[in-house]
Amino acid sequence: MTTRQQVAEVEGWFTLDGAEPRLLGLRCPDCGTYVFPPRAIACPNPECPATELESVELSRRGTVWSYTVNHYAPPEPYVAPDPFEPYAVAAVELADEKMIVLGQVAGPLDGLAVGAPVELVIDTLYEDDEGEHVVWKWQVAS
Amino acid sequence: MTTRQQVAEVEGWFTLDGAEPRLLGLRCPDCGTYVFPPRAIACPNPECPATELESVELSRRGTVWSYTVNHYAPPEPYVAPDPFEPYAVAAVELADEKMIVLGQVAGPLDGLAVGAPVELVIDTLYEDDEGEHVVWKWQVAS
Amino acid sequence: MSRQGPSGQASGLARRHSPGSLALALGSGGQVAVLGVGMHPWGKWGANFAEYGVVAARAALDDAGVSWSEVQFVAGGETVRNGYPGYVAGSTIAQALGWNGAQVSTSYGACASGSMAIDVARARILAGLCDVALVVGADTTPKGFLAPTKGERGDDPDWLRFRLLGATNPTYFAFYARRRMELFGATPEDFALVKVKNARHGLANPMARYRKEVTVEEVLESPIVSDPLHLLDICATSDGAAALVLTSLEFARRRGIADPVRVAGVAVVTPSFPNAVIDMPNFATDSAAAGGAAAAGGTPGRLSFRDSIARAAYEQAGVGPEDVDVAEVYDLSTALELDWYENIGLCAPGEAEKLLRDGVTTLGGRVPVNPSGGLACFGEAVPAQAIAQVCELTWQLRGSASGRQVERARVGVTANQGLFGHGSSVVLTR
Amino acid sequence: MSRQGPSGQASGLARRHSPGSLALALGSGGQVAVLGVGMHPWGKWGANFAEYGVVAARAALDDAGVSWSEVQFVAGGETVRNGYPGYVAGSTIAQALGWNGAQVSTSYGACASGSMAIDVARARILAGLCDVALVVGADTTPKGFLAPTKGERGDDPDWLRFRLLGATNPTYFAFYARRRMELFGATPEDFALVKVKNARHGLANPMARYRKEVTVEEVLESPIVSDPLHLLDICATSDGAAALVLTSLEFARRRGIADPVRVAGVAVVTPSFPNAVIDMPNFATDSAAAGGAAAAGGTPGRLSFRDSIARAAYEQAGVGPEDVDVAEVYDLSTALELDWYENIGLCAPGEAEKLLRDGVTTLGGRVPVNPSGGLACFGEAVPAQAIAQVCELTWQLRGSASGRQVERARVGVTANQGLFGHGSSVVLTR
Ligand SMILES: [Zn+2]
Ligand SMILES: [Zn+2]
Repeated sequence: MTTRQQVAEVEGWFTLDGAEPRLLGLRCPDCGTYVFPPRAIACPNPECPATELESVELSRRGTVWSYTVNHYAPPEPYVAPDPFEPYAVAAVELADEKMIVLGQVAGPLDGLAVGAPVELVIDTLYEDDEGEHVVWKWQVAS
Repeated sequence: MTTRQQVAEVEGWFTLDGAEPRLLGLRCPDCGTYVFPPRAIACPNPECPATELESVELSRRGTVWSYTVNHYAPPEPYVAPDPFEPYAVAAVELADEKMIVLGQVAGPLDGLAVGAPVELVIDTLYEDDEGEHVVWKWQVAS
Repeated sequence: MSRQGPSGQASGLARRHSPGSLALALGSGGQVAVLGVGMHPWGKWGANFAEYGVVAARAALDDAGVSWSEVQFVAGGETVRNGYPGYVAGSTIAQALGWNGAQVSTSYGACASGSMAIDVARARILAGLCDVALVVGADTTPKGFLAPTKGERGDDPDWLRFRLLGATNPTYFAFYARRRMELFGATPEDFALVKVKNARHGLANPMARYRKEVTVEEVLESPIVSDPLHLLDICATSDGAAALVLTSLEFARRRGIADPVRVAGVAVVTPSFPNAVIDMPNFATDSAAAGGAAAAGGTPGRLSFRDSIARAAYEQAGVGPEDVDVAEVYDLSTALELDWYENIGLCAPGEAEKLLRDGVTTLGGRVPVNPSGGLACFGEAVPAQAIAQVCELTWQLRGSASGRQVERARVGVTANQGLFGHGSSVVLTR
Repeated sequence: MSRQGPSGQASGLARRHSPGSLALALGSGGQVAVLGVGMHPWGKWGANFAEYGVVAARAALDDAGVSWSEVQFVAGGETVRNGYPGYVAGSTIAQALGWNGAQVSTSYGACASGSMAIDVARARILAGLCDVALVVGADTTPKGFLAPTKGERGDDPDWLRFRLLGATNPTYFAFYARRRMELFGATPEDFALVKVKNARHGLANPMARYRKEVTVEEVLESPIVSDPLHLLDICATSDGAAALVLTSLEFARRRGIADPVRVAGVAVVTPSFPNAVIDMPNFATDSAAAGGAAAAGGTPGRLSFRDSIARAAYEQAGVGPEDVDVAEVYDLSTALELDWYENIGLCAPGEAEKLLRDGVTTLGGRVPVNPSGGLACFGEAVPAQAIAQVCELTWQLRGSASGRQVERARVGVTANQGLFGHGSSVVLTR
């Protein structure tokens, strides 16, 4: 099996570092507020006048706030495998950032529960002629 | 040159009668108001409670209220010929219906002027594998 | 004495930071009359949305005994999935009724669009700019999941959440359902019981699309869509329309209606930062890192977005949850109805399942919720649904909700939440 | 004395059939203050619309000396050509500024969207429901002709007019221009002169996209788009944003601003049947067959739709066209500006060309029109443009329109018209 070209399905939202991938967010230098995805026009804290936020890597580990397993193929623009396979999505709390970030769940779902520790991985979203389209996912920490 | 299949580009707005084509409108049996295109949900006269309008053929002749010649190809969904050719659009007053109805102008533009008499014809809008797509147009009356 | 407009004592009280005093300042002057209500039945009819809107508008005008030419203002709730005509609901429906020269508006706030249109019409009447307003929402919906419009749109968060996560609407509903199970011991049977209750409520409602009893077993045996939610836990999408004739109290009086149902509060509110609960269509919540004590997922003592919605409407109306006789809330999922019990203050967090099991929210109970049958029986018709909630409460407060009447209902509340930070709640009183 | 709300004497006067009495009844109570204005420069910048909106909103807040957390209501003008985010301009821009819990609305009325948002915010303030409102419109526009969204949409009149007729927007503008030539002897040189005037007006406007003098010859030598209109007769489309901070007069007074620019009238009106002039995107006018005397193309003595628009705003404000010192009108085409002179009552039908040639509407003349440079210098940014007109008039009425100031301007009027029957006009006074 040959290794195929990895294509980040969205630009600038995560690093492709194999061992220690990171989500890329923003942080307000004035008030400490974090932002994900990294697309703020200004600091989202209404009491804060800052307009220039700095790029930061977010925590790689968090705990599951909630999750679900989807048993039906979503509509486009989701690229569903054929035959369709159920997939899990988790809402994960990051302690330092004090925020929740969504992601699909990679790997086996054993141990997936509210409060379970998870860590960030980069995993296949779908494949096509262009290569292996990848995205960040959460994986139950061992 | 073989005669190709004529396809009305919109259903139910005009007859395909070669010699005496007609626009198809609606008429309110209660107050006499006309409607074109034939798509009213109810009589458009706010003082009139009628909801059932009757199908009618509109006048084949009118007079030009205004007109223009377009020198640039419109965007989709207009199907522009390649190379593009300028085309005229006229706003035509129908005396009995007391309304103005738009249409492209068929044939030579000599005599096209505000107040000029015009009559309805069926003419080619564009052609493709399906056949000759036709639509109503106004033509300067001789 | 001449009218003061916004100056003088009253406006000083109408500050956002002391909304409670608003109702006191305005008294019944802050109210408008619901003189007429009307709907087009929900279903899958295959017609243009304007056709439904005209039927609903004419029904509301008939109900009010008001002619179309008396309407001075048209407030439309907008739909966005059906090409241009939907975008301009106000003027499209005004044209279909016959141009009458009225002022017009069209409002968009996702599922809150209908309440936004009510809010706009109410303000115009209260400002003395008109006496008679028609509020109308109508929709023709596609089959299946609500999906973003076509094309490659990497700038659009609503497109990206489908593309990158497959995060459908039920995905978010399932997050909330799972939280209830985890925090409060809710069970799939509890969720199913909401469907059973609402299906029974809707049996007698001629406007409902689904009028058929459902059992807990049928819900639990229906396919799982987004675990723990089954197909029968999640509402469908429908065609439908609803309309209101809102007037000044003085106009109602002149028409001999001294005691109309009144709109006493309308909240179409955005969240307060940091919004700590994940909402459609977002990838993340706000960060509470700047707030010191605040934690992700919500902080005890701080009002969550969903808690703030009905609260704002209650404060305008000068009533509290203890005064509520009947409620219509957005049961996009069965589990979400339970969240709303708590969000609108019918019980403390974690007590919704008990309220449901004890029959408190069932017809005959202390405070019936979704006597109309709710979204469970209607399916959602986005710009019409929040208006339909007000239609139902109007019938309830008039005592004319045949076959599903809540006894002696005097105060009703609606609640819903739309994408992109649109909370909405309407308080009706009589 | 407590506030009366909509009841009592005032509302009885606010009837549609006697709008003239409204201003008398409300007096200055029917007015709100324009405390701050702000814009993002027009151009082709390639950014997201919300970014422009935030810049304009912050500029307006700074100008007003009001902090974002004081804003109680956000009224957005919606754009529909850029995916979901545009649809929800109000909440999207509120979120970008940081959720502050404000009530929110988003309005759509095509080119009248901005005025509709102003109208919604004004009513809320006049109703005493809030003291401070932010009105904002922002757009990112595509290149070339405005075109309908993709797909086969045989139900959509706006799609069909392109498909069946190739009836672009300039097609309709050309109809009106041709009528002026035919009825009033207007010439292509007259139309070009409008462009020359507006180009000169806009030279000193830092918010304008085009700041360059144009000659009559350059207009006439530019390619013909829709005969008799040349490329330089027709406005472009632009990115841009504009925002207002509207407050109660009492709030302005508390901030030490006793004499603010005031919004004295806002009309967002639909036509009256039969609408006898062909409007985008229609295939036909209404039929006047039911009316007996009325004829197609308009009836002498009966107010046309476009004539009714500013009239409604004047009546609210208690002023007339003779009071107007400065106007901003929608010059989608040069010829259309001439129509507006007559529609807003600056002169009788057929006299607009003379007004223009005599310099009456040029800076330095009796009633300058489009001192901002108009759409000729801006290009249209749909949901922002009607708000931008109000920004310009506010600067004019403050006496701070540097390099393009109309002397001693006290009364200004804006006018525009949006697809689907949305007329809009705002009267500002000081
Ligand atoms: Zn900050
Ligand atoms: Zn009729």
